[in-house]
Amino acid sequence: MEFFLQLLVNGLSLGFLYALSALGFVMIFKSSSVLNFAHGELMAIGAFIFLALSAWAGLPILLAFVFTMIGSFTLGFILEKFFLRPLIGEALIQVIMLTLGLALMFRGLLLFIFGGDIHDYPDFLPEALTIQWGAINIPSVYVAAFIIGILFLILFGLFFKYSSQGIYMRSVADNQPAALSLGVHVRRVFALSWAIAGLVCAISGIVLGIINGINVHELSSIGLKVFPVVILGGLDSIGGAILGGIIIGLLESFTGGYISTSLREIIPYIVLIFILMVKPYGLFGLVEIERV
Amino acid sequence: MEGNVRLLINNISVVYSDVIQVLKGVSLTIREGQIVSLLGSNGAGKTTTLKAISGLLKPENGRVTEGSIEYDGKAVQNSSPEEITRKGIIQVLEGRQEFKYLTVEENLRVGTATRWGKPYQKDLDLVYHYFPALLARKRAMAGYCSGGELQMLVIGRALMAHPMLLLLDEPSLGLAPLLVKEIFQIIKRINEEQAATLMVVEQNANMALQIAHYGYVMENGKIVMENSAQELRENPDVKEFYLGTAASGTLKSYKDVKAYKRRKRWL
Amino acid sequence: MKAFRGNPSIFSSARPEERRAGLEVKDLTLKFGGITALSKIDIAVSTGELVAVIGPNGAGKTSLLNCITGYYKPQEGQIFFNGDEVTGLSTHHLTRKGIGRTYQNIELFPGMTVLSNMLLARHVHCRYNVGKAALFMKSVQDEEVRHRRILEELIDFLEMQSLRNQLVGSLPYGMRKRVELGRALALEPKLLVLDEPFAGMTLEEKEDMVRFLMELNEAWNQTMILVEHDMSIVMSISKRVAVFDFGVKIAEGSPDFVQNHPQVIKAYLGDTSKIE
Amino acid sequence: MRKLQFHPCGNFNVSYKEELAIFDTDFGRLWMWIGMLLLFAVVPFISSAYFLYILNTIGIYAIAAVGLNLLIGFTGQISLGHGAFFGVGAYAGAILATRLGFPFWLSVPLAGVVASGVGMIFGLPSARLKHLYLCIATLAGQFIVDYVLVQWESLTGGAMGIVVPSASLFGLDLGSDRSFFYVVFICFVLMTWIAVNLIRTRIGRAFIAIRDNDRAAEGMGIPVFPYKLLSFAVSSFYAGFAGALYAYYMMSITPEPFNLGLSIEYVAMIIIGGLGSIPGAVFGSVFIVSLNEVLSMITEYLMNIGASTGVALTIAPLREFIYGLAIVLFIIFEPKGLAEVWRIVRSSFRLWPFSY
Repeated sequence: MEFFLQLLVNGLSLGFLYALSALGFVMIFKSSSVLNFAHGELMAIGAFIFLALSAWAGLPILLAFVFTMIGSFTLGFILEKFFLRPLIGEALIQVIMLTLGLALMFRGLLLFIFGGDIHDYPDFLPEALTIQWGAINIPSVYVAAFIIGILFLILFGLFFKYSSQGIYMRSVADNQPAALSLGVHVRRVFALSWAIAGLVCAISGIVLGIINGINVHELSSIGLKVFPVVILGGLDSIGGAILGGIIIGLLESFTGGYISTSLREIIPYIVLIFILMVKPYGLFGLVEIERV
Repeated sequence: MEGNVRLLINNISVVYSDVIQVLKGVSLTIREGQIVSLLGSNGAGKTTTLKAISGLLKPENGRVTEGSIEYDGKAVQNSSPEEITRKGIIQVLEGRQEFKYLTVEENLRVGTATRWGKPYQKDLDLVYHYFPALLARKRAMAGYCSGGELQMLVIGRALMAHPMLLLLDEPSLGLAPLLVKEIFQIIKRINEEQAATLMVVEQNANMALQIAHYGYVMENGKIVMENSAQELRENPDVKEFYLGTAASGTLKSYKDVKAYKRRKRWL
Repeated sequence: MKAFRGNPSIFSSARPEERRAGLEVKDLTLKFGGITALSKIDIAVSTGELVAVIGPNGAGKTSLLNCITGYYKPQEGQIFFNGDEVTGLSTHHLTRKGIGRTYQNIELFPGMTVLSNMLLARHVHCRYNVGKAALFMKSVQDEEVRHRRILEELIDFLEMQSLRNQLVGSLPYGMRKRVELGRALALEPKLLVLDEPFAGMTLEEKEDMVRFLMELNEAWNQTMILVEHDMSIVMSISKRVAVFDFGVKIAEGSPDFVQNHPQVIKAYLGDTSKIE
Repeated sequence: MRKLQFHPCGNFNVSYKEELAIFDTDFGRLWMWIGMLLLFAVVPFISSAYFLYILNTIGIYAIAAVGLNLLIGFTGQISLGHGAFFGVGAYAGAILATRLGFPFWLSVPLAGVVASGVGMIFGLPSARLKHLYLCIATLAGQFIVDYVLVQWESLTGGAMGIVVPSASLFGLDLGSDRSFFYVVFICFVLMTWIAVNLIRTRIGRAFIAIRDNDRAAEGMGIPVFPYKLLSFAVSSFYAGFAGALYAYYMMSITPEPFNLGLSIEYVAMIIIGGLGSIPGAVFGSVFIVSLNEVLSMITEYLMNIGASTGVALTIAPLREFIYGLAIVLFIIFEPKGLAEVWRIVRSSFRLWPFSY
């Protein structure tokens, strides 16, 4: 029973981490319908900037964090302007391939600069966040991930549902020419969504880095884990991303605990295929409206 | 009722992808408070003219190569759609380009993009006042609305932008006769009550010339005829080719047409 | 080259029993998204008829066509075609059975030439299999040539000779509608389903289209079902008109009968064409 | 004898049959025969063993890339699992050869059939999935196949892999690079010809119709799902066939090369080459294989000179960076791929010196 509970807690916290890293992904998809394969690398870049600023340059944690946010926001912005924008209107597969190419570039660059070793952040999270409940122990960083995750969920949910900018963003993803004709600043919407996504990626990269240590390979493979998570929830649903994250986290945790550790890595994909066969647009994805 | 000149198109040529010339020297004038209608066959360049005004040529790789478009005395040709829409020129695209996955009300809110941050509740009320059908469906996903509702939606959406000059591309396409009439009545009311200037591209010349003050006829990328709507309605050529009424004034029957042409084919 | 004499052999050579097209729709009910799009619709089309369906937007006309062509699956009711029940069959099955259609929003393949678009419609009449196609055997070549010849007749019939190798995406709207008709005809349909074939056309284009449809109907006994808003066309070419409103058939009969039906005038036609 | 036609100055086809030809001029056909002659009679004898090795790799990759272009470029079904199907073919070929002792000429096509079966299984989601969702489902397929190749040790030998006997055809040993060159390129020419045939008949037309507008395709009487499956089957047959050739050529296989990276390489090939173009797939594989070789040559060189200074390890990732950069630049500056570049070059040659 205790084993079960520990697996449950582990799965839930892992799920929240996945969900957190999926948010930036959904952000980009919702406003520009781009599937970003460089997601893991963006997370890694954020994590490494923070590492460089906090551990190596010795800046105070808060200042390092702020600079990391500014840096990743700018990076997202630049990415959109120089790489994604020329591709507006091109076929889906080309955009996918472009982000794959970007992923390779970033990975190569990160490995070149930081090497393939695992790095660690200095300890900075307050111990008070740790939850001790009977035999179950939830480390502070998971609690922090949980809080950040919930915060983003509410923030983004409200943003897309009620704020004008959120509605403009959705309108661009829906029908670009019409959005243009009404004066929506399409280019600005794209740039903004990539910039915000870069920022969210950096945050999730840092959180993951605190837990597992910072390693290029590790983070970019978690970037791929984002796909079952978001597809399960439905590509354009923020709530879906959270739920998908939790489902995948629990699945991994229980498969790892009860069946085998090697199956653990692959189980999200198997479940993904079965769920898609039943619900082709994920659990919460918008069903495509087709008219003939 | 000669108002100020709102928009002056001066001898423009439009070329797509640097190769295909669609407009060959088009000039027209839109005066404040008028409804101007633009008639012409398919492929004559009516939609291109509208897009040249609204700046939407750019995303389609088109360009105004010669001539000028002056709006309130300032040249606006080849400006980006963002700039032009912020000057108050809003185009309603052909074929009801709704945002399928947004609700009716969210669709309308996209119309506030040119004046982001300003209150919009009054405008919503105004749109619902003109189109009560939309009020009933305001939470429905636009993709599930009927053709008539969508046409109202896209016109309403444009109204949300406080347009100074509203460009309508084929507002009656694929609508039932009763609805066509309703849409045109509302267009007329918008013109009268909101003092908006409108330009209407229409296939349904009969309706368009009834509400318009002035009309242009386009063929092959050129303006071939222009006059007040009244005069155009009386013009024998317009009658023959656009209104479908014979010289006697009665509606032509398609039966005669087909018999004549078929005989021609067999001989 | 032999000049075309207005006689497409695919239609004239077909024996009358091959062109039989009896459609019967019984008690058809279709619901989606909590809305009843069609309720208890009965309609029948017999061979050689040209039936028009009219009604306000959202009345369920296109939904009916979509049920007949298999895009929507009705919840209740049955559809019979030539005596066989075809309710709920998928679209490609129905196409094979001889129901061809055009679409309201033109569903052509814009990146292909006019010819390729029409060649595509010959798919149902191609008999060779994957293996033969992979080796491009003599029989495959002969068949391809045969289809090409048939299309040439259709192109002549629709007076599109000059457009043959043009990309559909570059054609003006009215021409695309004509290409779409050509593509539907290339299916050699027994029943031709037309969804607003005249929408957005100029007077002249409409006249041409009327001519083609009348010739098909009168000279080759083509069975057609037509949804259209242009009343002057509907009234002058159709033999029978069915009027829909809110998913219900409110009237059916000859054009004259329908035109003067009070309910139809109220729901659809309006009293005059003037704006007050 | 009729006059040979060199420059197409318009459409002068006299019979409908001429429209079915692959090359529209006699000039084109002539070039094709000259090219074939060069390929089979000259190239193998003037190339070094290393160059032949590169050519063979290109040939094998090109077969699989042509298959992938049928699926992505023509049918519009995005797949990120082509590398896995290639791997399935390699393993199927190896297992058939070692366990069942099948001869080379039989095990290669059979490996294609096995891969095609696996491909169809992972094509099943295409019944309901479209675009991005399908793309991810094939990504899942890639990971699952990877997992099976490593974990099913009794069949695949796990991480140790399988040693494949040297290929022989009717008593002829095909172990040398030169003799294998003939095998690879005869297969390549045949497979490409079959692909072209599929494209110019109703099968290819149906594929393209599904890519461009599946609802209208349905209305043309094309059963969409069976055709999607067919496309998956054909494309993974190509992958499996190529994979088996690869297994025979490499003499031993492990699961490692058949990872996501390989799938990405295949997609890169057809995008850089040109989507929806058979020659494009070939250009793409030439480009990617050459790029790979050049990059590993450079890194090797740099590592050798840098071995003493300790920069060796840090140089290797740069290869990945340049590889990614090449893909990105290509997509941004020539999204239609090398096939389009080739078309422009050719037409400017044809019109030279009077290009207007």
